[in-house]
Amino acid sequence: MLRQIVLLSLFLFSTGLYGILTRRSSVGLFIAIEMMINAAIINFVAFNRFLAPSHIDGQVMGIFAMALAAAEVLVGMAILVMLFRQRKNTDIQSMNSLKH
Amino acid sequence: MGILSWLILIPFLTALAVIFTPDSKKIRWVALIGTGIHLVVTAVASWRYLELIQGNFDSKALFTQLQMTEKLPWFASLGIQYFLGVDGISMLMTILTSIIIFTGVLASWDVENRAREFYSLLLILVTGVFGVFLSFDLFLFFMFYEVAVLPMYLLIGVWGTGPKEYSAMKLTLMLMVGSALLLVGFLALYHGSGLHTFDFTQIATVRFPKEFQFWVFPTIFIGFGILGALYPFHTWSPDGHASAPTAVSMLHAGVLMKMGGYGALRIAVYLLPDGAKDWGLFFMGLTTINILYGAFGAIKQKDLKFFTAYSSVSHCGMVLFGVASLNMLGFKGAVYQMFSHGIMTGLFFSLIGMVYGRTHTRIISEMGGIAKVMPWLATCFYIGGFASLGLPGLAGFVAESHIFLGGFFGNVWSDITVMRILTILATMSIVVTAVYVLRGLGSVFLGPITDHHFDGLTDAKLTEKLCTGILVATLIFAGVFPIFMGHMIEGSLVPILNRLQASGALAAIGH
Amino acid sequence: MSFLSNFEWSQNIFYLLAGAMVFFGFFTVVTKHILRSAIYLMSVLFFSAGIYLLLGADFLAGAQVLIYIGGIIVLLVFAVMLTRSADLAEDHPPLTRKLFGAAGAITFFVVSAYLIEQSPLIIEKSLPSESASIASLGKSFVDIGASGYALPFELISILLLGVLIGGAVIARKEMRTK
Amino acid sequence: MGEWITNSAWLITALPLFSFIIVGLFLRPLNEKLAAGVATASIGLAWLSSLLLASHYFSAEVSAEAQKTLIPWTVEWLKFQEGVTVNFGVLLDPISVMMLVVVTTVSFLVHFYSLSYMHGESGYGRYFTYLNLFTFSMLGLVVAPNIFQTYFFWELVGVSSFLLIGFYYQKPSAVAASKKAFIVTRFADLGFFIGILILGYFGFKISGEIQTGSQPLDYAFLTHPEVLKAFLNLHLANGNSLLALALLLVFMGAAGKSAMFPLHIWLPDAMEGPTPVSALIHAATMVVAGVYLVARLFPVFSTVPDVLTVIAGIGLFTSAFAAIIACTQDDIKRVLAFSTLSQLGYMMFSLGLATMAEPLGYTASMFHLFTHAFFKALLFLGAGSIIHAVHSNDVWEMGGLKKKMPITHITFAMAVLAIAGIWPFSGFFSKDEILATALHGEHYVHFIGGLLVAGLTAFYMARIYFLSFWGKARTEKSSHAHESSWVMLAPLGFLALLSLTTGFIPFAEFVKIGAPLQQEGIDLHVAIPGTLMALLGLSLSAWMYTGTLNVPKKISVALGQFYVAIKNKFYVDEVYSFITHQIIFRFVAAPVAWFDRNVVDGGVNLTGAAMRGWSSALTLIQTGQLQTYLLWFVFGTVTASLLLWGIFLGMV
Repeated sequence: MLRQIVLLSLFLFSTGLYGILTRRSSVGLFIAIEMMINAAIINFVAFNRFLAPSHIDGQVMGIFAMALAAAEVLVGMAILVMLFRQRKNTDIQSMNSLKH
Repeated sequence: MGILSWLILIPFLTALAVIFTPDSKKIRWVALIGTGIHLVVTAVASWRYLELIQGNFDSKALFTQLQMTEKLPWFASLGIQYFLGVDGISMLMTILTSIIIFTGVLASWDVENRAREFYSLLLILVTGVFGVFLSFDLFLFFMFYEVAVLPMYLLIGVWGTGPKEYSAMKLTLMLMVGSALLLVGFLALYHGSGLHTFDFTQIATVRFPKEFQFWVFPTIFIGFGILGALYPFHTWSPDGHASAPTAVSMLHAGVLMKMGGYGALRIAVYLLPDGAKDWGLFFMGLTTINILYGAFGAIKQKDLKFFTAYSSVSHCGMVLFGVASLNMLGFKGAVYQMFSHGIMTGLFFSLIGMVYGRTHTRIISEMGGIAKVMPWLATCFYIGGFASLGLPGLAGFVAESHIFLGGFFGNVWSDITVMRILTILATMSIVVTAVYVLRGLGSVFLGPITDHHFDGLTDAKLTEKLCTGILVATLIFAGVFPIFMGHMIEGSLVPILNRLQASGALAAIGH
Repeated sequence: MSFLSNFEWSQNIFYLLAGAMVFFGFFTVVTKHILRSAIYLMSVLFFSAGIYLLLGADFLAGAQVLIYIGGIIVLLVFAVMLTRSADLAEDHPPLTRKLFGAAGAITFFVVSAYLIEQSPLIIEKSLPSESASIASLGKSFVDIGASGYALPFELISILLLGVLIGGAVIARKEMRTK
Repeated sequence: MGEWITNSAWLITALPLFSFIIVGLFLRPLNEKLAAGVATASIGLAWLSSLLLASHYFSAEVSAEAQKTLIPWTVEWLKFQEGVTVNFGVLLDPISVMMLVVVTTVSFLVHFYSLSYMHGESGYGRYFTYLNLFTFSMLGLVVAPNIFQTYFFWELVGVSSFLLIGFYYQKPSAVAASKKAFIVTRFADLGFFIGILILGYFGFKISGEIQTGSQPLDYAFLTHPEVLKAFLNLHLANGNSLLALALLLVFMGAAGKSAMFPLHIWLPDAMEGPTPVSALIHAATMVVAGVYLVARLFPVFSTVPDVLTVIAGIGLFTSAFAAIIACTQDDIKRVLAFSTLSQLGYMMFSLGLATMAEPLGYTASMFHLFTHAFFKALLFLGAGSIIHAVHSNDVWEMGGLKKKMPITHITFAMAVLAIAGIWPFSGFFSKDEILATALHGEHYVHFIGGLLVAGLTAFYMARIYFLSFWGKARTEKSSHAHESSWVMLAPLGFLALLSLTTGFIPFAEFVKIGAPLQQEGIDLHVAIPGTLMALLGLSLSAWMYTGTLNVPKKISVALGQFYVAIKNKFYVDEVYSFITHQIIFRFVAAPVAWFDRNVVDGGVNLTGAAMRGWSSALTLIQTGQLQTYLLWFVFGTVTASLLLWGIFLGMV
């Protein structure tokens, strides 16, 4: 059972990764990031449950991860709004002014 | 504070004094007084040195006897110490440098823009050079070596002429490559010796294994060779000297290139005798190309400074030729040549600066017949020219006869016929030198005046007469009375030779 | 809370949830419409809350539903609306980027899966019976002892405060004083 | 008293040096007249002291058998190495004392003569400084006890001749001539220097075995019998003896300085210098330095006979070659220069024919050197006074000077008779002895050649005599010619007197080497043909050049192309300048300069450019696309995890 859960979270993580690498719109990017973080939390909970059932560290980490994810999306959205106001579009590929 | 530390400190203090003198007109006087004091202190030091050794030396010595040494721990944990000492060779080189910087200050009497920085940089550069000649700790040696090389970039880049940025960059980068090689060599010595110290005299007691010496020797020799204009690495010299201001190219060609020869002799051959035996013939061949190549290259040069730069490539080739011939005559010849070429090039570049100051051109074909207008400069130029082609009675002849005799006498370790052939090839340079010296000087000074607004030109001023006068007097004194220099350097060359011959004995002493 | 935890039929519930998650997960990244992708993400999160319940981390499941679905997805939807990227509905990345992205993701998946197979950590073990209680989870947040998480708890709250203020400052209208 | 004279012999050499320094540095800027006076006085003093020394040295007190060589004074100049030390000093032996007398006499007379000849020239003081420097270096060369000191002063003589030839440095031709002279002699000195290297090294090797108490480069050592034996059994890789090679190289140096055939091109051009300079340097002193060096090393040369034959061959060829060219030259000084070349050839081949067994050639050559110095100096100074009067060197612009310049005429005539070898004059005796050496040694080729050259000499000397003094004044300038001042005429008179009397000096008693000479006095078998040939030359020239001058024109037309070739000195100069300019400068110097600028320098610039190229290539990776960075990041993590896993597996 643990193996299947870990494989599942790995699958989620990889699809999130695919999402980051291909999405053009920044919101899509955030969606993919959320998915990857969620995969990580699944792992936390699963390992906590199977390897150290009496402890709660896994779940605590899960909660903190969720909090961080929220913070991250918030900041992301703020930047996104600023960018959108200045660039009028949210396409990541057009934002390459930091090139050589 | 021994006298040697003063020798290094005086130029540095003069640099500081120059920076803090309020009136810019006084700067050159402060510099002159500073270098003047230095000249006096050097004379005292060399007098005391000659008294200390009284011309007698232990002919079986395996280690250089240092006089007036000063030793203070610096980074004790790494085995680095502030270790100054002097023997015949470094004393002679210090005298040379002191003369050149004094005349250099005189030669750059009318440097106007930013004279303050110019003089202070020049004096810092010379502090580095004195440090190199007097330090007997590899790390200290390397530090002063860098101090001597780095100001060169600014001096050429800011006060130079022609493509100054390009040549400043090229010169400094190539010398950096040289010092990189040196650093590798010094660290190899530091670790190879296992004594965990940079102290030169300690490392000298170690007998490095043959394979170790086989690769460390060329690294150090080429590292110094790059500064001493060894054949393939000499290309910075024409550009660098052509764009450098007078005093800088005087100092550079006169003194810095001698650090190459000095280091090769002092560190490469002295510490790694077996390496010297293996590579001796190879470098002798390279330097023969150096000599002839520089001489032939100089014939066709159009610009006076390139002309002198190529001639100093040829003469510095002779220095390394002497070092590579690995016998007493070769070593003595190399040290003589270092001294005589230093003075000679100093004279040449100062004169070119003065001529340029008047005719505002350095192209040989554009000038002609100006001896009529500036007889003093013409005579000094000709004396310098004759010294460079090795006329007896001037310093060049003594050095060249030593080197060629040394090349001909050969040494036990390399094939004698090849050495003889190389020596004969090198001797041909005296004819080629005569050709390019007379052609170059003839077309500049003799013949009818080609350009009529040369008529109004003036001859040498007092400062210029003093500068060229001192250099010419030294050339003649060194040429007519070589005995004094002989006594000075005889004792310090014997150990280098004994170490080469005594391949067995040293093993007994070594750890 | 043990009714969900008896072993044999919880196995197939797990497969059900996992299947749904895989299905929706795949579609979140593939679909061209950003809004739909947000909705799919919501469902993936919802099913992962189910898995937490399966694993007995019921507080976490609640928190998940509350924070993630309630907070972040709503925020994302607002962002989509605000930035009118809806008209950018057709988010179809260039083919090369897709291929490279797929290649990257697949290699990552394959290598990690292979490593997981090899790793000695995941020993085949059935779902253990007892599990920690929510009380111990709550106590741990205030316990200043060695195993307690009081300090991180305080830190996380300061962080969230900072982020809130920061986000507001960044997204404010241009300052009129310029 | 005698002891004091020989011990203070170094004074003769030192006097010109002191006066050079004093005049050069201090007096010249002050007052040129005074400077010239002091310079001439010091040489006069040196002349008197050398006469005193000679009279004492050759007097009866010094033991009669071969005058022993004395080294009254030496100082250690430079210790090259343990066994090799060079001492500068003074060596007195018959030929060096003779040379001292010759050099100082001619030098003093030339100084005296120049007081008036150079009057009014710009650089008057500079001229006398250079003359003093020359005299000092020539004396240093003459008294050198070792070959290194000879080389030392050899170069100094070369440089002072460079300075004096190029005295009129405004004239491009003078500058080119001085440059040419210095470079050609310098090239010859290269051979000399390599010869010294060989002698030095093997001498050092031999001095290890044989203790002779003198340094390897000293003449005493080189001419020591055992040392010579040791040298003889040293052989080169290809079999022939090492000593031969060394001596050939040393002869190359001598040939360069004495302008023997291949290296003679600089002497005719050296006439660009002022005439007194030509008289001193290019007639009497410098050019005979080569002969003197061969004489000095004669014992060593005599052990290697084939080198001597080479010398004899070159000597004869040069004298014939120069004599032929001299007949066609128009510039009076060039004629005299070629005649010097020819007479030097005489001395060389007479030395070449001599051997230790019958050393007549050695004495004859030195005797000819002695007499030639005086009458050739007289010829040059005479020519100088003509040029001073006529202001042109060209013989065809002179004519009819017999009445206008009586004293110059008489002295010039006496010199012409002397060089032609007519009885009472010194030329007859010395040339006679040389021809006698050739005859006794059964060297018939050299004897016939010598006779022919004697005839030719008489012919061309008479030619310039008749063209300049007889007939009518051909140009306006020569019609206004007037006699020079007494300051110029006194030396002419004195030299004329010398050319008359020096023939009667019993030279054989003073200067001899090896076995004692058999016969005494004039050998009629040689005297009669010699005088006949001289008279033939004189009369032929008289017939051609006194009457209407159409006879020489007809001959020159008849000879046609051959005549033109002779006039242009057989184009040897052109060959040399072709070799240097076209071949060496174009195919060696220019490519080297180009090679250095482009290839070696290019290499350095290339490394610089390559560095810049790579760095710009690297910047292409920064595309600015976020996703590409992420992609690199993913691949990075994957490979890193594989690596770590590999290591982990490896450890487990």
